[in-house]
Amino acid sequence: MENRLVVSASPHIAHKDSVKKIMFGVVISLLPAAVGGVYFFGAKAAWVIVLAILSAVITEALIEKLTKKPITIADGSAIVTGILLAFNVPPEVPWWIPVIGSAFAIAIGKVPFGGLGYNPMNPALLGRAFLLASWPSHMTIFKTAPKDGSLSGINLAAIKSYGLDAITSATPLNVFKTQRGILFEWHDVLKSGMENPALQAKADLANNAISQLSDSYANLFWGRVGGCVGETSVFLLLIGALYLIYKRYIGLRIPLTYIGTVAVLTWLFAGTEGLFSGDPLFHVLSGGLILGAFFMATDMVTSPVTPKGRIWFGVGCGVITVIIRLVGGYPEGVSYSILLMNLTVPLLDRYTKPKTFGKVEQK
Amino acid sequence: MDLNHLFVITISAIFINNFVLNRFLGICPYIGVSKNMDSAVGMGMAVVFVMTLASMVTWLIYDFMLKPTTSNIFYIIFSAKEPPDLTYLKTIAFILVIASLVQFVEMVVQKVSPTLYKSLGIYLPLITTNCAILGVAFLNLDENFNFIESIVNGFAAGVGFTLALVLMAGIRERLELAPIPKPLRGVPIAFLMAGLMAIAFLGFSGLKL
Amino acid sequence: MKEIFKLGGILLLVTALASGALSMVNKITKPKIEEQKRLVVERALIAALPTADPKAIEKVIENDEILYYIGYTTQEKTDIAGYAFVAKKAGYSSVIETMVGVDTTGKIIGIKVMEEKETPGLGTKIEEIKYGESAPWFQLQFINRYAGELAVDKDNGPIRSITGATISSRAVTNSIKEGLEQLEKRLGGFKKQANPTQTEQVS
Amino acid sequence: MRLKKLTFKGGVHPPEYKELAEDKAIEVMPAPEFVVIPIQQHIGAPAEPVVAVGDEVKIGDVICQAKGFVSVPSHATVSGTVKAIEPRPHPVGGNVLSIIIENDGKDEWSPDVAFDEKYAELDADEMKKRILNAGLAGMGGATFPSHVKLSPPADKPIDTFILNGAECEPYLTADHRMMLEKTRDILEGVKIIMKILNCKNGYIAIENNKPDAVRAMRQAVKEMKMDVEVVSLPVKYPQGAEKQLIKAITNRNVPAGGLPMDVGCLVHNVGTAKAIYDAVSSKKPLIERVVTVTGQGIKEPKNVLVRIGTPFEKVIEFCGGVTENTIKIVNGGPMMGIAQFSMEVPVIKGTSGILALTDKETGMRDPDPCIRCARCVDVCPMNLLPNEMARQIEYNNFDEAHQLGVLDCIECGSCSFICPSRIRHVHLFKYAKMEVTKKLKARA
Amino acid sequence: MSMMSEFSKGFYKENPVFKLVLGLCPTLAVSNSVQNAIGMGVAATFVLIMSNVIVSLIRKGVPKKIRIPIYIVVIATFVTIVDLVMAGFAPALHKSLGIFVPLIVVNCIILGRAEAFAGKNPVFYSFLDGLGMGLGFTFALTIISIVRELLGNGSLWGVPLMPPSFEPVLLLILPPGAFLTLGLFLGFFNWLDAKRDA
Repeated sequence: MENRLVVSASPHIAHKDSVKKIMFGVVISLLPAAVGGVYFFGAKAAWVIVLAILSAVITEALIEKLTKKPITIADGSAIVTGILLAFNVPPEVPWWIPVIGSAFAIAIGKVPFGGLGYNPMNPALLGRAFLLASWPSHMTIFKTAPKDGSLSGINLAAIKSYGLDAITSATPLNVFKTQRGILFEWHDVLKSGMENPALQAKADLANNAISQLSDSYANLFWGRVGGCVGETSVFLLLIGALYLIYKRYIGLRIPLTYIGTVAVLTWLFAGTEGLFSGDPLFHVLSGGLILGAFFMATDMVTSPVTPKGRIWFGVGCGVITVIIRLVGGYPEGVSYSILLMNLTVPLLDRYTKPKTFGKVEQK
Repeated sequence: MDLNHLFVITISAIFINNFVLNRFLGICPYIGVSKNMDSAVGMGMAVVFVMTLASMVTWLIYDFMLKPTTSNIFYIIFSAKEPPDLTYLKTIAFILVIASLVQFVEMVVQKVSPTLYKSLGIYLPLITTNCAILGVAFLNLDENFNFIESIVNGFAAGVGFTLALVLMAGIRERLELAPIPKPLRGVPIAFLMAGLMAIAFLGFSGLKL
Repeated sequence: MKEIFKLGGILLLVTALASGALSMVNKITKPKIEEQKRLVVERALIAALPTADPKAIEKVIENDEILYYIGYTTQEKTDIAGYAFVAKKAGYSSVIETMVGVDTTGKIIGIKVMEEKETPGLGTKIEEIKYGESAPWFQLQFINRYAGELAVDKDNGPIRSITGATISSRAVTNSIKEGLEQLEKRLGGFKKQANPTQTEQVS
Repeated sequence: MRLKKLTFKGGVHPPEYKELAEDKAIEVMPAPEFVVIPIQQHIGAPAEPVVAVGDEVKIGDVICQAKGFVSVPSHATVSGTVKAIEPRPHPVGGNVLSIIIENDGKDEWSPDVAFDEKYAELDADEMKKRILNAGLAGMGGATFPSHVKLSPPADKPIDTFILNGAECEPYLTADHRMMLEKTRDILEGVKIIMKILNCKNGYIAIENNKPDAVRAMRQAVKEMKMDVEVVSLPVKYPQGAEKQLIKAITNRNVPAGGLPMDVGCLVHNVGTAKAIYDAVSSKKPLIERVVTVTGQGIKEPKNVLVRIGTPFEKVIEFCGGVTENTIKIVNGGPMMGIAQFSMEVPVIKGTSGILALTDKETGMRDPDPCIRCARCVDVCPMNLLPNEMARQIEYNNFDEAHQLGVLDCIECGSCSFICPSRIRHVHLFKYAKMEVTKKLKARA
Repeated sequence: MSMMSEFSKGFYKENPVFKLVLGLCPTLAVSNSVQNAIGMGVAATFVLIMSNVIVSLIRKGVPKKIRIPIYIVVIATFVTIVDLVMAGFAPALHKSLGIFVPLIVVNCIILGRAEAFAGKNPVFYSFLDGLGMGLGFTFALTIISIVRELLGNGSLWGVPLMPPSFEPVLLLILPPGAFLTLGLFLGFFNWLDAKRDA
């Protein structure tokens, strides 16, 4: 009897959650969006997801096998990385894109740093940034229009009646960026007093396109727009996010500050008629912001642990996202903003360390 | 002076063409001094200070001593027939100027503020061989910057260096407490991390200001 | 004190020796370097003005600035083969400089990118020569076009931009277009087009 | 009505398992054949044995004398013969010199113990003397000598007394039952304490998962016309920790490294209050206490009045023994209690519970790497960063751990409880505290 | 002291890049093509040999206190010579190496060898040391650039080598690729050493 007694430090009971449960909880939360991706973009989206998961899991197992370390694929984190990577590539990429992306995410972004819990940056986003830098043509061209919708999210009827078909073969933010550029050019021309009928025609079209984009909220919300495999349907992503919040796997500090910052800044600066003329709702609904804010910026390993640090993290992500969207080299900035903020996490943790209880009065 | 233009130079030097992550300048101190946050901050401040000064001084040297213009000092002193083109001496002139500048700064700081010397002093000698300092002098030439632009560029480049260094130091302090595979420990993982940082900084490329 | 002067003297001596040696090297290499610089422009001019006699190209200078070049068909300089100018615009990560040649009607007859430091593998494709071809495909697109046509596909123009490097493509295209418009002003207009083509209006 | 929510930052909601024993009235366990009384059952200097092997003792006879101010005496808890004075296993760890008394079954009391009608008129010093002589030490588990707590320095007057009936540890119901069954004795104790301290504000803090206790207390307070407030607190662990309790009730922050008296507060556990009443009114020393014997491994969970010094084995036997799948015996609650090597260890003054836990309840498994989920940060009632501290300690960086505030940790176990990776924070922190203190001493 | 070992140590045992972790700025910056790498390698080797020889020649006449400035002047002189010659005779290479040609001055390998070796050893040994170190540096640059150019551009020395269906990993010739490749190489050599010692 006595030798069976276990002696260990207190506490002697534990919460029922485990790393594995959390990871598979995240997997479950991503399922609606995954199903949505397959529904909207067809079987090739399913292929991308499956290949990305397989590649992530096999890469991790292979490296651990070769380096004679315990195999950790059962914790589910590689699966999460695989799904998130798949969610961040266009549906029509060649088969080797998700495979190489996942492999890079695991083999360079995660394992060298000590595996789960030690990677300083989000592996899936690193994989995506790697793909984007290496094969930009595959990663920036979207050809597949969603079921019952258009790539730009503009209603098919509006496209016809405004004659927009020439400029709407791109994702919403892409259309926004190029057309906004044209409008600015046109504003300059107007100011200089010169006449340029060709540009005026283009500017009129751009005005139409931007106003139609703003009217495409419903399409953006349900996911009837072009984009990466898992980023388009705000509705399905929110279902997953609610599940995570309900399960307390993620907090609200990062997503809310992130989305809030993007909304405020785009309202301020993203317009074509000066300050406060932007369309925050359009910017919140498009460009994978919801996916980023709820599923990737909240990645536990690569976000701050302190409550204040999380708020700054969210704000920082928002600021960088808007900077990239408005003046950067890419139409959207969610991935890079999160990666960049990942780098600041040790600093945020260090400088937002909460005051120890009772140290409040001491100065 | 166009403030907007100076802003563009600043942002470019800090984020878009970050000295360390994009231009590969100052790699040795970046890897060497990023193990600990306090020394990273100290080194960063020293670099900002010296870079700004070096940009200023090398610009003056180049424009008034080496460049074949009518304001060339030698042209004026020796009243030569034609302004001498001494630009081929720029490498030798710059490195000597920077080396003595660092010595001079070290002496001044030691006299003026012993506390500052304590936090900055040990990094100053290391700076002479920091190619970022000489690099910024050459880049100022390459870009045809005027005096103010050179100073701004020097300062911003230093800030960019410090940013990369401090971020790296924060992460490396954390990597010290991670089960990193043995062959990768130390410098190799620092380079992998630098690579990942550079990937993140690609997000700034193409920024149109 | 004495020692400082002694050491300083030695250092000065060494530096003086080094400078002397360098000035000798410089004497040898200087003409070579200038020759190289001249060659870059010369080669670009030949590419830009294929119909002109390479020895009959004149600079038009105003206030120490080269405005444009005039190329004549023969050394007698009777017939103008065309004009050339350098178009500049900031691309993705550098200022792209392109030598552009047009005939007297304003039609582009040759272009050559002289200076760019764009992203390797992306922006640098403005100079990419595909296997089996003799000229960069991107630049070939400009030949025989007029200023009014110049726009990249993303802006509904006929110039196919480089995948993943729209900014570089656009910089080249717009710099040429702006340069052409400026040249036209300076020349007081081009000759009437011999065979006017309808400018494509996509909108 | 208060508008502000009565709570503190952080904390967890472990499963309570109070239902195992909360309805079981306190049963008196017969005195065992022998008792083992360690000379150290409190924080501070150990007491000094004043009996020799072979001596005859009666219940309540002093068998070891307090040594110094922060120390309390111990008394014989059965009548009989001193059999041995030798080191024996101690529930807080290691072997401690203990006095073993064989019970002669006569249950003879020391003649000093008698009810004093006029106890309420005694002056504070006399009351404190009686409390010291009764060997009282905090019965919530921390076992800090009670008379010391009641003697604040002159420059730190106490204006607020809080009776701690929170009993936030899961499983434990001893205080709950006491409040129901000994309501008046406890309140008499409160009166004594408030008289000693001469303080005006009195609170009785009870978590709202014990509505019957709240009701009973309110009723008694009304009947006894006492000017104290019975506060019902939301259930949250570690509500019963002094600093957190003070924060929740008075919104005062006890400074880090400081004591409740620094903010004019004093907290005593309900068990202590009852014992104070006994000591002052009857000079009755602390010879027995209520222990919750529970856990899924106990066949018949009970609240038992046990003589101090009774081996765990005997108490468990009294409750029907343990089931086959019991893997852990714990002295105290599941969050802060101490796991035992053997069941020979005796009940001491601070033993609020004896738990027999099964493998299922403990949820033990090997730790996973930290995934920085930050739950530990969210729950830490002291606002520390348990994850960072644990990682530093794993790499033996004690200076960094010290800077992060490991000495401020109250070892409440919230972080380890919530951790999905099952990292043993408390274990690491205890270790680091030792190392840091060692280093600080070496430096001094 | 064998001449052979003075020469050969630079390749592996004391390889300036992989073992001493020196001269990293040019290593990262110009290893995006084999042409650049070898150009830089040759330039640095030339400066290394010449400065080693001169420093060794004058080592007895140089006052201790000002030896470092004098070394720097010597090095800067040869760097300028390389710079001018390259600009005159290999303008394309000069352009693509950019400011990293004059920055050879602050390459720690060169000053390091002058201080650690040439200042204390006779001329011929210094020459061998410079040659060995220079070739070691070139060798390191070359193998890094082979990986980067082949995978990142599908070519070697500018000649396309990969099948047309190969889509190059552009990242490798971008700045992050330089860091990652060097990091992996350093790790690889550490692993190799550990394995040999075991």
